[in-house]
Amino acid sequence: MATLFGSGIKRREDPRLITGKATYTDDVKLPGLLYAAMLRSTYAHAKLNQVDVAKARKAAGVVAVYTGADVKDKLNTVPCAWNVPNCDLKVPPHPVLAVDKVRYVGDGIAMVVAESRAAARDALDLIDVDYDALDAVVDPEKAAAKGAPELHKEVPGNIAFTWKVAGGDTGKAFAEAAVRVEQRIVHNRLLPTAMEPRATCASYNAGTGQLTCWITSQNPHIHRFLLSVMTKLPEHRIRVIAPEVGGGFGSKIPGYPDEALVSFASMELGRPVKWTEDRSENYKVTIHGRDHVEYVELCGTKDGTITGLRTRVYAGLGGYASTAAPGIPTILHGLMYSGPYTIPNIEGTIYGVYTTTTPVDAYRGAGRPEATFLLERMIDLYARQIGMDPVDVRRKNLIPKDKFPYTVATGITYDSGNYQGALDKALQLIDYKKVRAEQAKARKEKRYLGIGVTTYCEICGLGPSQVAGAVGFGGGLYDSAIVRVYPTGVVRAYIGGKPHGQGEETTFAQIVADEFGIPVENVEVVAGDTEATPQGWGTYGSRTTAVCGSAVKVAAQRVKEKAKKIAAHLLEASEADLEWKEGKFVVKGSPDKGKSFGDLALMANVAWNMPPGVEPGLEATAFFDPSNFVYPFGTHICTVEVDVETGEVKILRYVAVDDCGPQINPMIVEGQVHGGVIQGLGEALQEMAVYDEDGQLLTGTMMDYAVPKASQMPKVETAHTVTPSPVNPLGVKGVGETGTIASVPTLVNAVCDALAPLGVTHIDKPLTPARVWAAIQQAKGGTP
Amino acid sequence: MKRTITLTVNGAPRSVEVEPRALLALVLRDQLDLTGTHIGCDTSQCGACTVHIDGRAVKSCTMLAVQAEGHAVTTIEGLAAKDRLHPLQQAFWDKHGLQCGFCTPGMIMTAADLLAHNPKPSEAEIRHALEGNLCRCTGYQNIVAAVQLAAGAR
Amino acid sequence: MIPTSFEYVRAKNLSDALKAMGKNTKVIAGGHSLLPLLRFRLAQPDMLIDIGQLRELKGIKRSGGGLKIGAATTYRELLESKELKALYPLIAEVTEHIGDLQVRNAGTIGGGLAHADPAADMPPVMLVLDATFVLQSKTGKRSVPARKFFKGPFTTALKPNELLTEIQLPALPKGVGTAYASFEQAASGYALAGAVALIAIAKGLITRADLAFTGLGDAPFLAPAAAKLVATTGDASLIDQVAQAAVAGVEANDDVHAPAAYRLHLGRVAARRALTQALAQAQRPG
Amino acid sequence: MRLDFAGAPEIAAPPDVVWKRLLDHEFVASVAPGVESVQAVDDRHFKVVSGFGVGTVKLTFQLDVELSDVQPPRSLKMSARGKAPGSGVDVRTTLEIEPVPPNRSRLKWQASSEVRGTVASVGARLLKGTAKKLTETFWDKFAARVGEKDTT
Repeated sequence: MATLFGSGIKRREDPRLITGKATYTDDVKLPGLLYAAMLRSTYAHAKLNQVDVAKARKAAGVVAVYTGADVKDKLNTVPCAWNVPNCDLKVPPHPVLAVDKVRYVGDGIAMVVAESRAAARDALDLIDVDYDALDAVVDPEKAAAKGAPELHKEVPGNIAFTWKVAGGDTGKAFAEAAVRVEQRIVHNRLLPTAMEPRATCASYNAGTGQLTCWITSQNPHIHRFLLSVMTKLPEHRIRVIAPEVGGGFGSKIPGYPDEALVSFASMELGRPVKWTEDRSENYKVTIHGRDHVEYVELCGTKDGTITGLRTRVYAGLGGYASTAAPGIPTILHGLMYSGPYTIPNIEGTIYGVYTTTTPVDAYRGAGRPEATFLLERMIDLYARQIGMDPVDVRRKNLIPKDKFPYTVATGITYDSGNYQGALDKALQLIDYKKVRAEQAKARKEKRYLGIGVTTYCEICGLGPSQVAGAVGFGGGLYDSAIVRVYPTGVVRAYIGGKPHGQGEETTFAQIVADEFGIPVENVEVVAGDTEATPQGWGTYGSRTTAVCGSAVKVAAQRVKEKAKKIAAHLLEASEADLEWKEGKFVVKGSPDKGKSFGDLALMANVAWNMPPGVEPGLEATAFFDPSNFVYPFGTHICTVEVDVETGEVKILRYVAVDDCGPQINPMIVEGQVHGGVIQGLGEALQEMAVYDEDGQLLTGTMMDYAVPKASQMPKVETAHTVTPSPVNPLGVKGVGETGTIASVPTLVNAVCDALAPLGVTHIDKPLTPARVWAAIQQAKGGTP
Repeated sequence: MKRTITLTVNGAPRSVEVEPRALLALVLRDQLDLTGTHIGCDTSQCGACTVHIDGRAVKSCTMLAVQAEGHAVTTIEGLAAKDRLHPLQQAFWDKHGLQCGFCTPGMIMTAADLLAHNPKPSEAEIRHALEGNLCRCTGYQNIVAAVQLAAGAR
Repeated sequence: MIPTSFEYVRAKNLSDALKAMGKNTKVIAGGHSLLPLLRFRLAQPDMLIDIGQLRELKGIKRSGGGLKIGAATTYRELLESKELKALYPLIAEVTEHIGDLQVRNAGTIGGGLAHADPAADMPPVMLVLDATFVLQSKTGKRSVPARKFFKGPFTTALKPNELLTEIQLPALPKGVGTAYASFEQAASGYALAGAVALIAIAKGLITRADLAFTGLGDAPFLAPAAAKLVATTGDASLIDQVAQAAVAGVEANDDVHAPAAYRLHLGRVAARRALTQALAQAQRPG
Repeated sequence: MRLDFAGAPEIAAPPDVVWKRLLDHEFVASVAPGVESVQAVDDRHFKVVSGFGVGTVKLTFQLDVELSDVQPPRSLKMSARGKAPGSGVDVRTTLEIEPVPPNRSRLKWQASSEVRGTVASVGARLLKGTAKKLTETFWDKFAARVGEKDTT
C-alpha cells in the first residue's frame, strides 16, 4: 500500500464547508436562547463616573443589564498567562467590565441580555454614560516617555516590562566595527481579521452545575482554564466546544472579557446566551498585532561579515496585558535576533508599554515577523553601505549546514537546517543573475525594478514544556492525542489541538492511516471539544503538526504495539517473529499467515481471546512533549516595479522556497504558504490600523482597513527543500507562519532596492502609494 | 411592526414573519436555519453573506428581507441538487480553494454568478469578479484555480 | 449591526412613491449606500420607500442621439446594455469600477448619484457628459443639469420630497474620445483621485474638451482649465499644463489614506492620463 | 478625530449688535442647522438637542453648551459637549469680534472639534468635509442674519 505521508490528498473537512453544512459558533441555536450585546467605551481614556442603565433595563425584550459594578465581585479579572520572568513585569487588573476607568475605545462598560439580537442592540442606545475625559496616548514610544498620561496606577510610566537579551560583547563589537548602520523601524499595527468574527454561546445547566460554552477558539482547553479562573467555576464543570472556527491568526487564542460575561449571564439567568461581535466591534476589541517602534543598529566588516546587532524596542501592549502579550515581543522576538545567521554579538532591550489602545497579542508570526523584518532590512542597508550584493552578504553569514544543532548568541539552539540549499533553490527559480541584469537595463531606461531577498529561519512548534515554564508561559506546551480503534476497524484520533483551516483533520488521518495500513476514509480526527479530547495547548505558533501530530503518531504506534501482541497471540507466534506487511502482521516466512488491522480491531474489542495480562480494547493516549522547538527556514525573493510618478508598487514575481521538513500533505503545505505570503504582503503594502491622537480608531471598518483582495495580490511560486527535524518522530517543522514572516521584508527590500537610484533607503510599511511617493519626494530633496 | 413575507428559498416557497429592518442574512440564518450564509462585516466588503436573488449574486447583509419578498433566493445549501456537488463546490474541494471555510459559501456563490454570465473568464476577470469576497486564509491563488477548473468543467 | 426600527413600503408605482415621501423618509432602491449607514445607525429614518422594483424607473431608452436611463437601473443592467456600450463606452468602463460584482448587481445608478459620495466614480462622468437629471415630486417634475446637481459631500439639488427618476444623456459629438483614470483607496475602492475626460476633434483640432474630478474635494467638479485645449491639437506638454492648472488651488481632502498633497498630485496624473487617452481615442480613425 | 476650522466673516453690523446676537441663544439656535430645542439652564449654560448630518447621515446629539471667558463686547469661548448613541463630540469655539469702521464688524471664529465613537471610526470619510461645511455654513449664516436690517 502506498504511503499517505507525502500525498496531497483532498481535504476531508471540505465537504461540509463547501455545502454550508458546517456549524460555526454563531450557528449554534438552543431552546430559550438569549442574545447579548456590549456597550463599548467611545473614549480611549476616561474616568467612568456613572453608567445609567435604568432605561435599558425597562426596554422591551430586555432580560438583564450588567455593569462593571454589578459583576466586579462575581467575576475575577481577565488573567494574563505569559508572565515573562526577569523583566519586572507589571500586570494591572483587567476587569471584565470597566469599573472606574476606561482604557481604550471598545473597553466594555455594560452588557445587555435580551430576547432577540435587535432588542439587545436597541437597549445599548438607552444607556447613558458619564465620563471625564483623560488624555490618550497611542504611540508606545510616546507612552514610555516622561510625562505621558498614565493608564494604571500600578504601572508608573506605563512600562509593563523591560526585557533584555544579550550574547557576546556587543559594546566591543560596535566599538571595533568598520561599518555601522542604523534605522528606526515602525511595525504598523494590524487587525488580524479572521473572516469569522468572535462569538460565544454559553449554556449553564443549574441542575448539573455544568457550563457548556461554544467559543470561537484556537485552544478550547486554554479557554476552559481561563474561563474557570474568570467565572470561579471549577474547571471540570466547564465544557468548551470550539466548533468550526473561521480563522484565527492568533486573535482567537486569548481569553476575552466577553467570554466570561456571556457565561456569567447564562449562570445568572438560567438560559443560554449568545454573543457575536460585529466586524466594527471586532476591530475595536479583538486583539491587534505588531505595533513596535524599533531602533536598530547593525555592525560588521567591510567585506560583509556581520559582527553585531543592537536594538531598543517599544512594544505597544494596548490598554491591558492580553493573555500571551508579554511573551510576544520578548521570547518570540528578541530570542530570534540572530535569524539564520552567525551573529556573535547581540543585545536587545524591549520595553512593553501600555497605551490607550486595543490590547495587542499574538498575530500570525507573533514576534518573529518583527525580528525577521528588522534583521533583513538591516542587512540590506548594510549591503548597500558596503557595496555588496545583498545575497552575498546573506550567504556569507548563514549558519553552515554542518553546524547543527547550532546555538546562537541569544542562547537558543536551532534543531536543523540547510539555509544555503533553500537560498540556492530560490536564486535559481527567480534566475537571480538574469533579474539583476534586467534591473540594470531598466535603470538605464529610468524604470525602477527592485529585487528583494529574505533568508529567514523562525522558532515554532512551541515547544518543550520545561522551557515554556522557564520563560513564564502559564502552561506546558506538550500536546496530546487519543487513538481509539472501534470494533469494525475504523479509528478516531481525539486531539488536543484545534485546527481552524490548517487541515489537520486530513494530515493527522494520513498519519494514522499510514501507521495502520488502512484507508484514510476509515480514520476520523476529532478536535475542539474539551469533553471528548485530551488536554491540548492549542493551535497557534505553527505547533500543531510538530507537537500534536507527533502525539498522534506516538499514540498510533502504541496501539500498533498492542495490536502486535494480540496478533502474536492469535497467530501463536512470538512477537519477534512477526512483521508488518501490507497492512497485516504476518509471520516471517509464512506471508499467508497473518492478521489484518481489521481482524485485530475486532478481536481487541470483543476481547474473547486476549493474550494473558493484556487488557481488552485497542486505544492509546499519548502526551508528546518535544525536546526542542523546530526552526523552519527558507528564502523568499520578489521582484517589483515601482511607478515613481504615483508610488504604486507592482509585484512582478514572488518566489517562496520554504523548508518545513517532510511534508505530510504538500497541497496543504502549499496552501499555508500562499495564505501566509499574501497576509504578509497585506502587512507590507496596505494594512494599517490607525488611531488618532485621541485614541479613536480611524480604520474601524473594512472600508478603511485594507484586507487584501484577489485583484490586489500576485501569484506565489512555491518550492521547497526538505530538512527533517530531529526533535519529533515525524521530522516535521511548522509552516503556518513562515509565509507571513518572510514576505514582509522581502517586499519592502524589493521596493527599497527599486528606489535605490533615487536615494531612498527605507520606507516604513505599509508601502502604500502615498508613502512610497512621499519617500521619493523626500529623497529628491523636495518636501513630500 | 412585523409582517409576513413570502419568498422562494432554494426552490421552495417560504413564509416568514420579519421586522422591516431585518437583514436578509439574519433572517436566512436565524429564522430559516440556513446558516451556510455567513456574516463577516458590516460595510458590504467581505461577501461572506453572498446569496443569489433571481440568479444574481447579492450581499444578503446589505439587503433587507422585505426587499426579497416575492423573489427567489438561492443559498449555498441550495446551489446543487441534494447530495450532489455543484461543479464549483467540487472544484474548490479539488483545488484546495478553502481553508477555514468561512468565506467559502459566499465565494462560491459569487463565482457561480460570474460563470453563469462569463463561462470562460481569464484569471484577471476572475480576480476582478471576486473583489467583493475577502478570504484571509488562502491568498486567493487556489480559489482562482478552482474557478478556472470549474469553468473548464462546464 | 441592526438598524433602528422603521416602516417599509414597497411602492407600486412612481406616484405612490412620491406621495409617500415626507419628513424622515428615505428612498431605497439597491440599498447599497443606505444599508451600511442604517446598520451603523448613522441614519435613522422612520420609513423606507422601496422603489427598487418600479419598472417605470428602469431601463435604457434611445432619445434623439442620446439615451435616457431610468434611475433604478442597476449597474449590472448598464453593463449588459449593448446600446450603452456603443454610445457611452465611458459609462460601461466606469461602471466596472463601482463597488464589486454583488454591489453592481443590486446598486442603481440613480441611487449612487443621489447619494453623492464625493469619491464616487459616476458623478464626474455625468458632469463631463453634461447629463440632465429629472427630479420628480408629487407636485411635478423638473430637470436639473448634472453640472448643477452636486452641491457638496452627500448633498445635492434634490429637495427632501424629490426623487431622481431619470438620467438623460445628450448625444455626443462625432470624433469624440472619453476616458477615466483613477486611483482607488485599497479598502473601499472609492477614488483617492479620479479624472474623467472627454475630447472631441474635428479636422485635427480639438473642438470640445471637458475634464472632471472625483475624490479630491467635497463634490465632483469640472475643471475650466480643460477649455485651453480647444482649437489646439492637444500636444503632450499642453495636456500636462492643463492637468496641472486643473488641480491648482483645489483644497483637497486629507485623510489616513492620502494626504492632500498626494491627492492633488494623483489628480494631476489622473487628469493627464485621462486627457491623453481620450485624445488618442478621439483621433482613432472611424 | 480632531477637526479644526476657522473663519472670519464680515458682518454688516457694529460689534455691540453682534455681541447681543451672540448671547441670544434663541437667535443662535434659529441660525444653527438642525437644532430641535434649546433650554437655558442659566445665562451661561444651555441644553441643546440638535440633529447633525448631511445627506442620508443624521444623528441627534444632546449637547451641553457652556459659555466662558465672556468679555463683552469683544470675545467669548463656547464649549459644547454632545452625546449620541455610540458617538460623542466636543466642540470648543473661540469667538472674537473686531470692529470694522465705520459701522461693521468682523467675527473671527475658530472651532476645534473632537469626534468619538461610531462617527469617528466609521464616518471619518463622510465626516470631514461635512463638518467643515456645516460649521462654516453656520457662522456665515449667523453673520448674514445679524447683518440683516430687520434683525437689529
